[in-house]
Amino acid sequence: MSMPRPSASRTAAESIRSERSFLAKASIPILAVLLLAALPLTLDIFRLGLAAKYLSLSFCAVGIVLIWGYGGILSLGQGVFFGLGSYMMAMFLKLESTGADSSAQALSSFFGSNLPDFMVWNSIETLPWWWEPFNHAWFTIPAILILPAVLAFVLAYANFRRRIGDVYFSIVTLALSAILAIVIIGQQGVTGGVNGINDFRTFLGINLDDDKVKVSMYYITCVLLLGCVMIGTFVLRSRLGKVLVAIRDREDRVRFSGYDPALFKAFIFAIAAVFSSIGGAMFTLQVGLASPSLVGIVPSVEMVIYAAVGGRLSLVGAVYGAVLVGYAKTFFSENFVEYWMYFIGGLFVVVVMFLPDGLAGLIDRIRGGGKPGASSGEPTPAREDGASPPPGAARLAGETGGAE
Amino acid sequence: MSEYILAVEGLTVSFDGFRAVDDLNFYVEKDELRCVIGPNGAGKTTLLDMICGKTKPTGGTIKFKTFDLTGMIEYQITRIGVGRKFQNPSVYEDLTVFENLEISYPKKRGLMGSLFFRRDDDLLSKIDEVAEQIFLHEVLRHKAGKLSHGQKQWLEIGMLLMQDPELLLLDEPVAGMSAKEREQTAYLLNNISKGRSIVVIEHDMAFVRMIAHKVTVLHQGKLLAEGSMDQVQADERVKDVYLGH
Amino acid sequence: MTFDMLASQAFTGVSIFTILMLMALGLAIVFGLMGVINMAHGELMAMGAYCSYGTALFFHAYLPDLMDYYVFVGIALAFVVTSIFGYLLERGLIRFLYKRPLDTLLATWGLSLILQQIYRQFINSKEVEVPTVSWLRGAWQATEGVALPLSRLFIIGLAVVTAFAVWWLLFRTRWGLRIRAVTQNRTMAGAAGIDTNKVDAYTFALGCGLAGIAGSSFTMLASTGPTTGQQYIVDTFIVVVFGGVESLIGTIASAFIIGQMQSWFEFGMSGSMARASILLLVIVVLFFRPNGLFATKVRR
Amino acid sequence: MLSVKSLNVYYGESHVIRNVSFDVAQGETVAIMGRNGMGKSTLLKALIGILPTRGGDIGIAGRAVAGTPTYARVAAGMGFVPQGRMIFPYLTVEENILTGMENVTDKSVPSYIYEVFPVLNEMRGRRGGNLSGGQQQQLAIARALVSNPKILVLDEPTEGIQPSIIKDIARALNRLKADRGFSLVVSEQVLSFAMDVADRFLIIEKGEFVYEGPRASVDQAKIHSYLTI
Amino acid sequence: MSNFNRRDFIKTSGTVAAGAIAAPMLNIRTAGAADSVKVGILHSLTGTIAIAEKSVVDAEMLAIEEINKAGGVMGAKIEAVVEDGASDWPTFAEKARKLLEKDKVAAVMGCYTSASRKAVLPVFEKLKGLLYYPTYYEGLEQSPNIMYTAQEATQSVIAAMEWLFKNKGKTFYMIGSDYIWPRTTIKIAKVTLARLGGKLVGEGYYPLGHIEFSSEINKIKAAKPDVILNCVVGGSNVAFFKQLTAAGITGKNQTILSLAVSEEEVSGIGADNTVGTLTCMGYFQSLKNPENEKFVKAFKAKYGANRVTGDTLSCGYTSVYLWKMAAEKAKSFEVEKVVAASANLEFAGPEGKIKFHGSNHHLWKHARIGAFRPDGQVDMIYESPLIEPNPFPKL
Repeated sequence: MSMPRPSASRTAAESIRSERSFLAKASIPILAVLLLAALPLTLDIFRLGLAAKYLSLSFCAVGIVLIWGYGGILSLGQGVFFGLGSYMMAMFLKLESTGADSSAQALSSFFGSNLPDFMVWNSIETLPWWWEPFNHAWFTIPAILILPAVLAFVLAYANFRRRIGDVYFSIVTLALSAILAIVIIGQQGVTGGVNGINDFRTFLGINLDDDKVKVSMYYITCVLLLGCVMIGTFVLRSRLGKVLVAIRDREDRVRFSGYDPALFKAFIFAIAAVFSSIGGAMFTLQVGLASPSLVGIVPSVEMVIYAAVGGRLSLVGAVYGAVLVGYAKTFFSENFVEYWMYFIGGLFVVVVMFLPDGLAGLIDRIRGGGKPGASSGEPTPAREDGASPPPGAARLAGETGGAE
Repeated sequence: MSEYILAVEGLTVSFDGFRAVDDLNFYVEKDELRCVIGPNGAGKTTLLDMICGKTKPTGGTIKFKTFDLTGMIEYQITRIGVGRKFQNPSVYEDLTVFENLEISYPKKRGLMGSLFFRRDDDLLSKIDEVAEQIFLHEVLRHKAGKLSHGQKQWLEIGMLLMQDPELLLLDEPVAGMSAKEREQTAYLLNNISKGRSIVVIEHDMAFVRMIAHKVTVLHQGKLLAEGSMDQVQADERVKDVYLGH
Repeated sequence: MTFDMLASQAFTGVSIFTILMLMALGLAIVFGLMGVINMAHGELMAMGAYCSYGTALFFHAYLPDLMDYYVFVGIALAFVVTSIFGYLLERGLIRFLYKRPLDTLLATWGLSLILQQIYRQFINSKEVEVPTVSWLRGAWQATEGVALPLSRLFIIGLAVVTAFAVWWLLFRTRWGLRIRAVTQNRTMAGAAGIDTNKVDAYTFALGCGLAGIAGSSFTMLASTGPTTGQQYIVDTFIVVVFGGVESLIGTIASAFIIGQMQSWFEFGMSGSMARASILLLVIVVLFFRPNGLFATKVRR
Repeated sequence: MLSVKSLNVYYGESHVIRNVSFDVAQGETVAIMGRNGMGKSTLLKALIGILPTRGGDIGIAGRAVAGTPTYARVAAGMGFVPQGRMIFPYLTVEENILTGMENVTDKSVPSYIYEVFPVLNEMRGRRGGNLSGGQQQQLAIARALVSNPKILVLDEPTEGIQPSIIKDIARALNRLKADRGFSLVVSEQVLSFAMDVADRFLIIEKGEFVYEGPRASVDQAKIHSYLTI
Repeated sequence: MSNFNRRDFIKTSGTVAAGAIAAPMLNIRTAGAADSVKVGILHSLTGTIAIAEKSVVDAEMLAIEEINKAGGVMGAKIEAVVEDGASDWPTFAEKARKLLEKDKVAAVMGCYTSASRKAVLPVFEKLKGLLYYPTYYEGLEQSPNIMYTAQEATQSVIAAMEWLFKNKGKTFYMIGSDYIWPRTTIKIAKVTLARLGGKLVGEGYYPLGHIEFSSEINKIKAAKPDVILNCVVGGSNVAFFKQLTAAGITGKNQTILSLAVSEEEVSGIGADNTVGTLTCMGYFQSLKNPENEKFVKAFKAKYGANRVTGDTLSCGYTSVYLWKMAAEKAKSFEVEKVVAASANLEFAGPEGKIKFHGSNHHLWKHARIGAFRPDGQVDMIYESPLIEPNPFPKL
């Protein structure tokens, strides 16, 4: 064998040098400048409030990039985790404001009760035991981070361990969001039902209606969001991120490299769940309510669309996607009340048909054939159809099913 | 000879009533390079599938060293030292050759381990060593998807070598290779078989002759013949079903 | 529970079964065979319902004597209109997405929003009345205590006929053979001489047409409005997935099981909790049978 | 019957078939020999239209078919038996054969098929996926034959099939060719099989033809050198 | 106070960002001219609830058009700003904030579901807006910034229960959609039933949009109630009535009283399926009084002869007039003054003479029970005297 023998470790070491472009490296700082400086300076408090709302939803989109773009799992149940975060925060806020002086609480005081108003009119006489811990911030805040993660991990690990198919998992998550919405609406005595939980004014004694607080909340949201994007970037750049891409493309092979793919998929699913939950909590703090209309199927699908618009391989793109779709909704519905649904529906079709990699892919294309996903700083681009094969794929691929 | 590293006994699997592997006994010794041949449908690939945990047998036992593999799942089997190469080279096409090898490094394969994994000199020198063995040192930075068919085959073997398995299962490793590549592969296999056992499925009899210590012929899920290449080639039953007259 | 109750409840189960089956047959073809996650399936059902509505208006105005028979024309028209729409949809949109099945979900979701707004703007923002023909009103008094609604009997009959027709088409005709060949291996089907583009378009159109039939017949039991489709879409997917997406028989069996569950659960608990329990059970069953209840075992 | 001019095929950026031209006459059998990865399959897939071509012409019985979909080429008179058989596993043997009868007026499988391949007659109600490799190969050939092709293209018909059955297949092909008069293009690695059926040999190496010769004067040693170690 | 803060902030940040990019989000509509006054219309024009809400917008726009034709409010023409709540509660909150902060509307006519009202309530209270809420609802609320112009639960259900008990029978089966209005209404109905000494033989709740009622109908058949009290809302009513009719339960052989079915819903359900069933509302299109005849005529003239009116439409229409009268009485568009002027305000509208309560922001109303005719209209059977609103009933 006439193989040249280069000095050891030179080639190996060389081959790991980063080759990310400027845009890839700068995408997070650019986002940070936009969120932390540009928007607050140019928007009035009302529009800033809207931006905060969209940014809360973009937490879910960032999570979806992780699980869908890189993990190959399409979840139609992110609303569940968004809802968990949102409701846990709302429970805490509601308990804090119960007894306070507001027109909704007038009801409770009318009945001489110190329970949240919706419990009163549902004849609930004592606070349910699982509400009790939400009297405390030290329980609520960790719970927002941990509970959805545990639930997501257990659900996903159980299912992936059983090798449930990708499309089936999507439908399982879809069913899950339907269940949670139905249960919340059906158990209104303890959940607030279809009204959701609303009318709270303070968080740890801070008046949430105060405009300065609103601006601070906006900044907190931005910082948390940037934190999530950076955590996501860290995960994707780690060995775990590469294993994830490997799983997406060749799950079988990964098993024979000694990894447990179910564990990795469940982990990334749990991370996405935590992101969604944080988004839900920030949403409740800023919009002032928790609503079953953000738990069900429609919002869950929309969250996927945010990620698709931004580019399913780009964490940063997901933020832009969520803000863009949210803003487009507001803009079109304010200006074209009768026709805005056409714009939104059309937007989804156009993105799927002409921008399969979303905005991030568009930017890459403009820059001239850079690798997809590069704008987000992820090290590993993926094939164009980061999606799972169709249900009949095994057969479509020409497996004969015959003799070996 | 020494003890068996792999002992397959009474192994049976059936699909919809069709017995793909039928009451098979199959033993591999330490440091042995065994070739398995047989016509299509003889159950060769299915046998490897069952050893590495991809297919669950309907009956029988598979013992690797002291472990019973029948109750274990793929990644556990891999972790105790069984490596498997598939018929169609299966590498991660979106990752570079370097990353393909890196992923196969048998340390830090847990969640947190892989999340906070840092490359160290051990890893780099191991990758260098393997890359050189599999003739891919020059293309470490290339995307695996851009490699030629033969190079992908080597890369997959390299990924297994990263794991330092005690038992290597190779399914048609030289399919699609040129004569020179086959020679190189034979050299490679002879090289790496020192200190580990290898089971190779192959149709190319010339190649088999170059590497095999011992040859097993399967037919219709059953063991038809076993022995040295010459013994097997002389066997009338083997001629009947496989080699032709 | 008395015998009458038992009989009524059993009939309810059968009725729900056939409704779910009608809903799911079209999707079983579009999603199960072709792999297209068509979120606009519900809106196609609404389209079928609106066809019935239009037919009723037409008969009311021009053929009042034949009003009693408009229902057949309505169903036929629903099939024709929705399948033509499906054909155009496949040619214009879906065929570019066969390699990206999850993207079909997003695109068809957008389409469903557009269709809803079209119904709202050009037909009526409110629910419209689709009259039940006189001979389907009321119930057949099977025994003294058991009355079987005629409209439900009609839908049971329609479902059986439709299911049989689908079976016959798929397994007893040349077209069915083409469809099965293309869905098993599109490339090879082309190499065998089958015009795969045409088969794809016709298969999709067939699935959409079945949605139209379902939507049209459900006007007898439920509302027809811009958001009618949303009421159906989840159940429809659940039925197909629960049965195992590749199996038509699975879809039918799954409709039967879910129909029975719904009927008995609703009898025993509140409608909301019954629905949640059914969905939960489906998740649990999928855990134990990850590819659906009736997934065909493929030798790997 | 088949004329190919300056055909080029790319996989993404890599140029795998380089400016290939050849013709097949009426009733002639051409064997395209070469190792795996040299472009045999790619060439044949490009002929039937499974892979797109860049530049070049393909003519089937005088009709230019470059750029047309697969099924149009079948209609123009090309029958295709792919590598690995690719029968429809969930269709019965009979249904598998019927899928090939798109362009003929007959509604049932012609009787000569079952005469040539009696095993298919025995198995006509079984699912294709339950057949053995050799049986599947016969089925795939039958499926291509029923379209009454003017030119039949076989991609590695002997791959993974035991030698005894390879002989049977060669016999069947020769008989069918004599009876029905089609031309034949076979890609092969097994020289003995090619010698049994081919009138002319083409050897492909890295996407280009490097050798051509009729059976009568063929240099077996040379072919062998291209094929094996 | 908070207003000051906001302006303060905008001023500061505006200075810093002087000459900054003209962000498209700054979509400020120019303030209305001095001779006009802005009124917000906030209903769902899309989504599931649009089915019910869109025609309320029509009625409100009709009132605005009439007022403008007659010279406006204190000489100012009403300029309507229509926003779509999209059947989504957070969107309602967003749009309410937009109407108040951006458009600076003097009042908002809006919301249909309780959930949407609950979502906008904190916004209205915080920004000191004024909402006219035109839908019958469950009560249990009284905000200084909301005027409730339809019946609260006690004004219909208690009267209905008493009348049913007296005239139709003692055993009741209650069914409703599964959310707050039906749940609260049925709760009040049950308490009333207990007080009267009647018997509840069954109750059931189904998710909004549910379309399969055959199990429930089997249960009803088994329970053989004298009266079915129907609190199902929206599209489910179509399914419920069609399936009842198919099962042979009709207005002819069974007393069915609906609390959420007006003439409007009947046009979707089909008059065939409702004929003979009862409804309890504050308003029917068939009411005989000059104001109503004028209203119905104008509505049909503007929107088409085949359109029908109904309780919520009438309340939406009335709301605009109630606001106009209060503003004129207060000689101001300021919210606090308008609210103060509303107390005890009387108005003769399509539903006859009504009157604001002195303090609780609700209206004195009639409860009217009628039976559906084959043409979908209602024959009134019973009309209560004006009932005092009691949003917080002692039960």
